[in-house]
Amino acid sequence: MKKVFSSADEALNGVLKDGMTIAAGGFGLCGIPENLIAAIKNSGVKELTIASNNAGVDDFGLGLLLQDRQVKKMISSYVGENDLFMQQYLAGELEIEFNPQGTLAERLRAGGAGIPGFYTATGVGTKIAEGKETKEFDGKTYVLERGLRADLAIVKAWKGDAQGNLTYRKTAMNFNPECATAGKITIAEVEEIVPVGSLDKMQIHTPGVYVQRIFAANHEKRIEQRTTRAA
Amino acid sequence: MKKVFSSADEALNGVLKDGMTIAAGGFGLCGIPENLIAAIKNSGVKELTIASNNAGVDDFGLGLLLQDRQVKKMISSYVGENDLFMQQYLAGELEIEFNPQGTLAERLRAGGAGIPGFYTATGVGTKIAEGKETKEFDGKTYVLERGLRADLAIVKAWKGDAQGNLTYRKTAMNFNPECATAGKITIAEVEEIVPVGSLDKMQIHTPGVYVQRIFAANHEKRIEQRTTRAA
Amino acid sequence: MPWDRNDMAARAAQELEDGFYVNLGIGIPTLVSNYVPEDYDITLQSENGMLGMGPFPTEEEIDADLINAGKQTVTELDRTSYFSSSQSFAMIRGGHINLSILGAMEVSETGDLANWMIPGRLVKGMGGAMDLVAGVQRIVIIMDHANKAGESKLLKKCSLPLTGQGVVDRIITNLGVFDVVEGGLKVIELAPEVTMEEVRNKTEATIVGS
Amino acid sequence: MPWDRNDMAARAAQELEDGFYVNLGIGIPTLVSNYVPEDYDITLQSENGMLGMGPFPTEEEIDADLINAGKQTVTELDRTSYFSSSQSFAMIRGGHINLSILGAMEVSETGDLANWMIPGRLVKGMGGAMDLVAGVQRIVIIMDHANKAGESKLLKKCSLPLTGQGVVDRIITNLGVFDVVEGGLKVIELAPEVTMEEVRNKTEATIVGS
Repeated sequence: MKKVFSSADEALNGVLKDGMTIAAGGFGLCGIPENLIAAIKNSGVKELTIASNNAGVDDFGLGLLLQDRQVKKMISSYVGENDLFMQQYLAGELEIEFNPQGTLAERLRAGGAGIPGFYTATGVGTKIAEGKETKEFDGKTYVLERGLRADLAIVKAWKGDAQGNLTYRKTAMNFNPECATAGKITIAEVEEIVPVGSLDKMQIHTPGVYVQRIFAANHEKRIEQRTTRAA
Repeated sequence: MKKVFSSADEALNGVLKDGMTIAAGGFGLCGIPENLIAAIKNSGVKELTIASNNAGVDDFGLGLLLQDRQVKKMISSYVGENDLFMQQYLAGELEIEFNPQGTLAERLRAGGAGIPGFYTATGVGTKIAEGKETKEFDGKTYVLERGLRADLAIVKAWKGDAQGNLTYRKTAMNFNPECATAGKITIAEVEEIVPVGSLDKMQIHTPGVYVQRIFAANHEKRIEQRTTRAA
Repeated sequence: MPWDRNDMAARAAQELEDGFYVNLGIGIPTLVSNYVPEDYDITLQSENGMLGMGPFPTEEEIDADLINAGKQTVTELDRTSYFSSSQSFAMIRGGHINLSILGAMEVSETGDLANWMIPGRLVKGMGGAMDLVAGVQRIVIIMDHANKAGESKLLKKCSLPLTGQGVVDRIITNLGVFDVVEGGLKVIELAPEVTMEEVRNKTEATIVGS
Repeated sequence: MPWDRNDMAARAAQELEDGFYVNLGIGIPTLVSNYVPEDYDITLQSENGMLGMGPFPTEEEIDADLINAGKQTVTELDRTSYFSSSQSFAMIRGGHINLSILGAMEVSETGDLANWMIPGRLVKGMGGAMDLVAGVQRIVIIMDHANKAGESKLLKKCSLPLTGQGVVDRIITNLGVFDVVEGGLKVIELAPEVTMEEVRNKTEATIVGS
């Protein structure tokens, strides 16, 4: 059961299908699977539904998939950094399902954990709860949200091993562990593949059972808001 | 906001009340908050409801609280190692609510995460689902289980710092992180209190926000099933 | 003399208590961190997965893997811990964060909040705002008392789509501090030289009590 | 000649596929790990929070912080990862474990399983069994064909309280291998010298097919 692949293209071989649902890790441009996104763009696959907190920027991250109109629908909490997204959305060419950020994270976690539905107070009394079931617990109203699984999850980790064990770095972790659990197939790109046994066993944020394919690649790691203080 | 206390007795000062609900970490005798349990025994507090995967053995762990009949009810998945438990249960002196192990873990996690209810396939069609709501998702039946919070959570970690950050060791982690999130007050006992900043920031399994009080103590770490192979 | 942005942020800092875990929204709320009393031990949560957020980095400290929820580069502290998004929102939704200070477009006299969407205009999304207002123990809003057209942003009923229903505890505007109470908004404090009459004139929401 | 415990465990090992993640129950299922083909990469999950369980420790290796779900001391491997109980059962409930091999008191012809409780006797609890049978991709049962009184444990309907409803895929007994199919149990394989007639005589459940 060889999990290690040599490139994004090789790792995606036989996996992509028009109309599939993809869960993508990352927050803004931080911790995004940038090599997999680029390879998905080059593959020409279409009609994608993508669950990702954000939609990248016009020329980087998931924004790349908008250039050739490969995305049918986004499930996101915030897409404000992407002009192309707005144009396509306002032109009716792109569907958006807004999920509160915590609800999106929990939906992916629940999907991966075999939980088809859970109740949250988030969004009760707002547009987000319209058309959804609500229920009272101890006198307070909660809305039923569904677990979310994806045909494919693409995630970016710091280091990984041949067993698929992954460890993340700082806030580049974000949605990646949740996406990894929600994919029927999960592909991880890492900065470095290390020998099995060299990751700290108490710090394997994503155990290998969740990862079917893994490859190492370079990462540009573009910064969206470079803010500094005087030295 | 001083979180560091000198002993179990000091850390429990002002916290215990008859009739309260306590969530206790540990699996069997592994990773149990043994000093807090001993201090709770000595306090004489009564009518406790305790959520814990197991009930200890007769003379160690939560079994100690049965000796003086301090426990009214256990919420557990397996209590087979405790004769005293069985005697009190069969005599009608002790109530038991069995939860499947994964359901118990998820109930504590959900309680701590502000999720009052979730659906699981675990236990559907069994006694466990009797009297509980069920719901179909995509043609399959699931049972509604409730999030669980506790007045007090007692957990055992390997190392902790003055901010309440905790890190666990091997399978002594088990239910401890979930219990830590489910407590309205959470008290952690650790083997060592280390300087703030010395724990690996990617390996803080329980962030300090969940821990109100912490102390260091010695741990007997009794082994339940000592099994070995020839060297 | 009404408060300016910094005055409002300084006033909001009075909402802090020693030991608090706090989530600050984008904009004026970010300024609150400049006014934390020195002897207070305050921990900032960033909902993208960080507890214990430090100041902006120097040019040399910039790390692409270390940003806040506004996607700005930040730094870590000794106390910092990192975790995934579902764990971050478990913390928020579960009521473990003491206080969140956020901006707003509109607040109603029953504590409804609108701060994520203007129909007909570009919709960017709610991000983590709906989870914060539903889960955090106490919600304090900082905003101008009136919009650019001079209309009250403290309303009987919000006209914009809600972020949360009955979620706001306190509002700090350039004119004063207001609590959501039974029957409407109660004036807690007025900015210097601001009168009750001025507040009544400039507020659509019901002002209750003295 | 019916199979003994080790024969049954060896037969159950044929259910493994290279790369499988497996959870083995207490008792005979534990023996299956002795029969894993050498060229197979199999990872054992222990539901108390460990993926990649190693063999029992030597006396020197014993670590009180390292036990399996049967509370026995075990060892770790290079591949091992540790995690909390909710994460462990997320893995199980979410269908990420390929196979679980468990013992049973009774199995019905519709795949119902009873293995946790005998009313009127001491009740120990179901532990993780209900989660395993509800969540793991494939459930294989190893048990004696008959109980100590000589009565079939493969029943039309379980008499004991269920662990799961319609959850069993395959049953390995001392007499053979049986699949739960439409209409009843199908004989997949017989132990040496065991005949279909013997199976029919010793089985209360409906035997379908040849």
